[in-house]
Amino acid sequence: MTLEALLFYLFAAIACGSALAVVLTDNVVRMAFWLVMSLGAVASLFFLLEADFLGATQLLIYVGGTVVLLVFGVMLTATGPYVQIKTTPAEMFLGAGVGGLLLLVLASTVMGINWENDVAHALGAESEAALAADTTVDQSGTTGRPLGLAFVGVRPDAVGPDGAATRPGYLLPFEIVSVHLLVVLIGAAYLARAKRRVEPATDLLS
Amino acid sequence: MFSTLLNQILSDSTGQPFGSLQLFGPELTLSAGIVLMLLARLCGIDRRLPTHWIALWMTFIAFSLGVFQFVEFSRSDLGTVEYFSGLMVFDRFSALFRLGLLLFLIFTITLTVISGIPDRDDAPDFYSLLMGASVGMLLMGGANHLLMLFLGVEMSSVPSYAMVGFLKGRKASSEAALKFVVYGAGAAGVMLYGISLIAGLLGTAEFPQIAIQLQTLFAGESAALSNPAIRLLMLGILMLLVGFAFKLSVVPFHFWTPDVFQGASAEVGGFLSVASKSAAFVLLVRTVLAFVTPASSADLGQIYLTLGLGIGVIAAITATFGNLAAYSQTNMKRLLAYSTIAHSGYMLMAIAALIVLRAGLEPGSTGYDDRCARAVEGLLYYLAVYFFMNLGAFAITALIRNETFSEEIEDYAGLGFQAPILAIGMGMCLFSLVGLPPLGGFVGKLFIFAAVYDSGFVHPLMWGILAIGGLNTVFSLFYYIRVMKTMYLQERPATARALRVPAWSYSGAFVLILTLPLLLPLGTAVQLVSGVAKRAAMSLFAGL
Amino acid sequence: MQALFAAATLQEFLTGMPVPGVKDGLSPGWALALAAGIHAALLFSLFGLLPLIYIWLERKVAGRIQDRLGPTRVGGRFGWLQTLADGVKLIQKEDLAPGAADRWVFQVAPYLAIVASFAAFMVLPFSDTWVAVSLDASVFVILALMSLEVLGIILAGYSSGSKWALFGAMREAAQMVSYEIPMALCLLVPLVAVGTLNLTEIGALQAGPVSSWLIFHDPFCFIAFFTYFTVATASVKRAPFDLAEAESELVAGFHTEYSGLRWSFFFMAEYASMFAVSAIAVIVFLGGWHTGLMVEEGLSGFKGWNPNFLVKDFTLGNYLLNVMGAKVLILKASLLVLVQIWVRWTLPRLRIDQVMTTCLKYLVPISCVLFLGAVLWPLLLMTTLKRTTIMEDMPSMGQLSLPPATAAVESEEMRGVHVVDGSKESVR
Amino acid sequence: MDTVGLNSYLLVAAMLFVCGVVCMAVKRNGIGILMGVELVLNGANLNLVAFARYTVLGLDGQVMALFVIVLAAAEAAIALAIALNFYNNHLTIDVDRGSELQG
Repeated sequence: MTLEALLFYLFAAIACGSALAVVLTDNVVRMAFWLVMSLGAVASLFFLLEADFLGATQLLIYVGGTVVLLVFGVMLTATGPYVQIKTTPAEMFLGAGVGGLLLLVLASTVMGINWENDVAHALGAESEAALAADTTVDQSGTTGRPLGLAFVGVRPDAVGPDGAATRPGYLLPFEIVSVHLLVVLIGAAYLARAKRRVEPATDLLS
Repeated sequence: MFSTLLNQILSDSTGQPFGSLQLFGPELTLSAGIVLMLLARLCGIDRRLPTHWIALWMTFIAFSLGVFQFVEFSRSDLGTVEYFSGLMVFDRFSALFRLGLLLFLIFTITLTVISGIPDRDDAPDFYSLLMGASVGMLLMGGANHLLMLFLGVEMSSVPSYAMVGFLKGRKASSEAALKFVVYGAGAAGVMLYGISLIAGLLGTAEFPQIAIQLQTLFAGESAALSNPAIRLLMLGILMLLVGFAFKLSVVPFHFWTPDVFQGASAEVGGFLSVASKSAAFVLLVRTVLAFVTPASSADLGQIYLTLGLGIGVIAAITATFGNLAAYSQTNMKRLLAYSTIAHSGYMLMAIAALIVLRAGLEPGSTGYDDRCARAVEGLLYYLAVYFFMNLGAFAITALIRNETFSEEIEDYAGLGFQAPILAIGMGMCLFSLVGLPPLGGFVGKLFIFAAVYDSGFVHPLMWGILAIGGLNTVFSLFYYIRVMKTMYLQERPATARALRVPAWSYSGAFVLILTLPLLLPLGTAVQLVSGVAKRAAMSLFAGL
Repeated sequence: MQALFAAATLQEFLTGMPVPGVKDGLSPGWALALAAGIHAALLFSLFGLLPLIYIWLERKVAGRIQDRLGPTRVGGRFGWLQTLADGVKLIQKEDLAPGAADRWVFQVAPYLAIVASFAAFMVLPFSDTWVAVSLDASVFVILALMSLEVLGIILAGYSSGSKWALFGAMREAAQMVSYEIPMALCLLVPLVAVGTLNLTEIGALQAGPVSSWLIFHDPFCFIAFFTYFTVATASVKRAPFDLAEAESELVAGFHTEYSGLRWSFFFMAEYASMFAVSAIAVIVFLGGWHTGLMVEEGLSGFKGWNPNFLVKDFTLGNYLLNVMGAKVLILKASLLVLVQIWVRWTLPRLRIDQVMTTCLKYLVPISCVLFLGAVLWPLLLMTTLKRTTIMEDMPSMGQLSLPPATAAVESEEMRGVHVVDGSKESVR
Repeated sequence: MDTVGLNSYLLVAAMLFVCGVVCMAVKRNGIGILMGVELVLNGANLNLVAFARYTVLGLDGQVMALFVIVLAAAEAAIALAIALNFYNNHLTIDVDRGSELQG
């Protein structure tokens, strides 16, 4: 067993086990803890998948930001000492059954595909466009720069034979998502702040 | 490298007369409007100049830009233009949708000004959310990439969550918002998982590439369900459809709709009911056309046919459920919510017809393209009518609420004589929603049913769905009539608040402007509107 | 694996070492694991040692500032071993958990804090080639890792079942949301000047005289350093931003209920983080492991001295130079830590709303302006001086990649090709 | 067992997804459901990044995953604001406990 495989199994076990623990735990704070473990393990898997920038983003935004926000929410809305979510055994049983079935379907499908031979071959050999863009992320794992370039709309990693980019640049979503974040910020600030009432609005269409 | 990029963005580099930024003008104007409102509040300008003027003017500028583009584009005789390096697509279809949405935004802002739902302090927040959601919907209208699809859905839903909870002191409002955000986030998550499966399997996320990849991937092999790759594709598509079903409140993902519409103010309800639904339908059409291509293998066609029929059955169930559940409602907004579900069902029938028609084709042929175009045309026409009748119904509900402080149907007793303009307007909207002959809704239903009838030649099950759709129209008559009955045949209690909404007030004029177009189908307007819709629909099909 | 481990050099040495019971000696994978273990042990000893010294320093400085002597007994006149004695005492103490606590989270939380703090050391370069894991985006990664420490603190405060601890945790959460943004923005200002996110490269670019340190690169970097240092103080919960513990109001804040070893973990984490943020400041602004006195240039001929060592690519001269670099770095960082200690015993504590106002209302706009200025600065110089820096020998985007766009792409491609080839270089 | 391929990563992602879906289904607490959503999104992200590494999807997968992280953060912020608002009105965040709407 190679070191990479060993690390994969370690992090995969942590990710799956913690995810399961999130479902099985009744206490919200412990759920948050297990969620952190799971998301952290996923970040490690990102590092294993040679996506170091993404792994760091996952740690910074998800684990360090979103989960802190969630825990903050738990603390602000806790009525009792520790918020317990009671799940009846019947619900748990039903959830386990449906979830198990879903997992079975997904797993059997995913494991049934021979990616290297069937899909990659079919797509790689026969599709002109796919062939041109047949550059998986380079193995150095230094994806920060290509990602940054893709965000400003340049794709040096996917250049066709004629020198034109075969994959889209992501300038538009990169810019427009900032508008979205601004709007979300306005909305969240509105909902969270106390109502300031100066005077009732009486004048319409003034 | 960067200079070509700049060229692409600013002007033409591929010989096209439209640069990316130019095509993106309306969205940029709306975004600028959001920033302007923020700055206005920062500098205290909103004390002197009410925020709704900024919102209204920026939307109007965006609308003018949209009209300009539409005219220019129609004149240039171009089929489709991909912009922002293929992430977005511009054709008559998206141009028309953009016009409709911006016009709707103008109407909604006017309505909020008349009904005064965001007060002066909260107006910048409300209009920012409204315009932010609209930018997302505009993105949905032109999405040509799975990322843009998800981004558009998120950008339009997340501000909507906040808008539903906008009356934050109200218990019902905050409860509606919580339910909406929790279920909405879940549906978006499932949708994203589906997107990840599809993108990974096909190795691309661009809509035009998806068809090519599907063809190459399943060219040599059997594309029956025993092939795990097909199963994975179908799982992905189903999960994608879950996201759509949630946005469209299709059974069994409709459960949030009544609660959310009841908890939110009627203005927001109207926005969600019309704008969000139409954006989702437009996006669904694009997605369907990307996946279901006549060029796919015969096996795949068979699977798609089953999928289309399944969607048809679900559409029939949705319409029936919406109409049946509306019977027992006592709250007007809740009734309109169930009516929205029912109408989603009708419009989904057009989508089902589109899929069935496309899937029934022999690989490589384009024989049914005109009929497919007719299904899309029907959907567009229906959306145009739906715009007026549903917004009208919600607007009148809001106006009545402003006078009587109630949204219960029983409190509408005797309104017919006290506020005739509101009652007549409501009557026209409701009868149009039923689809009674002289009104716009009738023509819309006719177009959709015609498309469903066409698809019956591919598979007779569609005729059964058509029959259910027709029956539903009859069902729905009764609960809409109940509202009218309360308004006209019941005496207004002496203790009830009196209404004073004359026809020459702002409210009266607004109602008139909204409801008069519903009468237009009497004349040549049908041909005019359906002509525009037809050209827009045909621009989607390369064969025409 | 994409990350370049410093352990790779040692791995080469260890591969094939005879191990009883294994046929071909140590396999490369296990050799790497063993080498990584050795490096981790080295790093951990530093991680343990630095807080020991800083706590002693803190007590001495506090004593002097308050006109006392501080520790004087344990380990001689200056109380050198006071912290060690404290540590021995803490280990002996009973490990308590209050009855109202969520026992399991309560016990796990300190580990979360200390692991996050230690993880930051992994990507921190101590000298030119001395870094445990060399990542291309290491500035980003180190910020991410350090933000995890907060989670341990919040969980600790919440699970204690005490209102003081809960208050401390909530303050910490609120404080964290406010300082993270200006912190990242301030770090971006010098990064714009050098055009890389790799701490090793950033440090290497500042060789030469003091004037080549990034803090003197442009006026925005100069201000950014002080802004960063302010925010960094907040990020390690030091006075005047120590709202989470606020011993005069909240008993001891988030660690009120902790005792013994678990309590000491929080302190280890805090002092180690103080060093980490200071070290980042030193690397990004203050010339990293360079003395700034041109000593390295004078000794550069010494680098290849004694080349015939056991391990390939290892020379004693280089090693000694690295030791010197690491000492310079630790010394500089310790000076900054000393400033933090000095500030703590000088300034009064802010209120939580004042902290949030400072960070969100003032520091965020300030850092935004700094960032904007840093972006526009090269353009301004280009139009006036026809070059992107004031002085010729300053580090600039030019040294790494010029013109920015194409060269960045090319260097990326070169790097990609290089590693795909399979030649595994150790640390750059 | 020795080589870790795409299938292994997809399996982990599927596990995360299923855990998230079950979590959304069985928890009543608003924040608990949001945690389920985060798990689902992470499953999707892991899928995308794994595809980016092993298939022709390439960098596009990573780009999409990055956007998802950003969008998820935005969604969580709004959701939390709404949950706080709900709590202010109802003094609970049990989704089922809200009684105003008969849903």
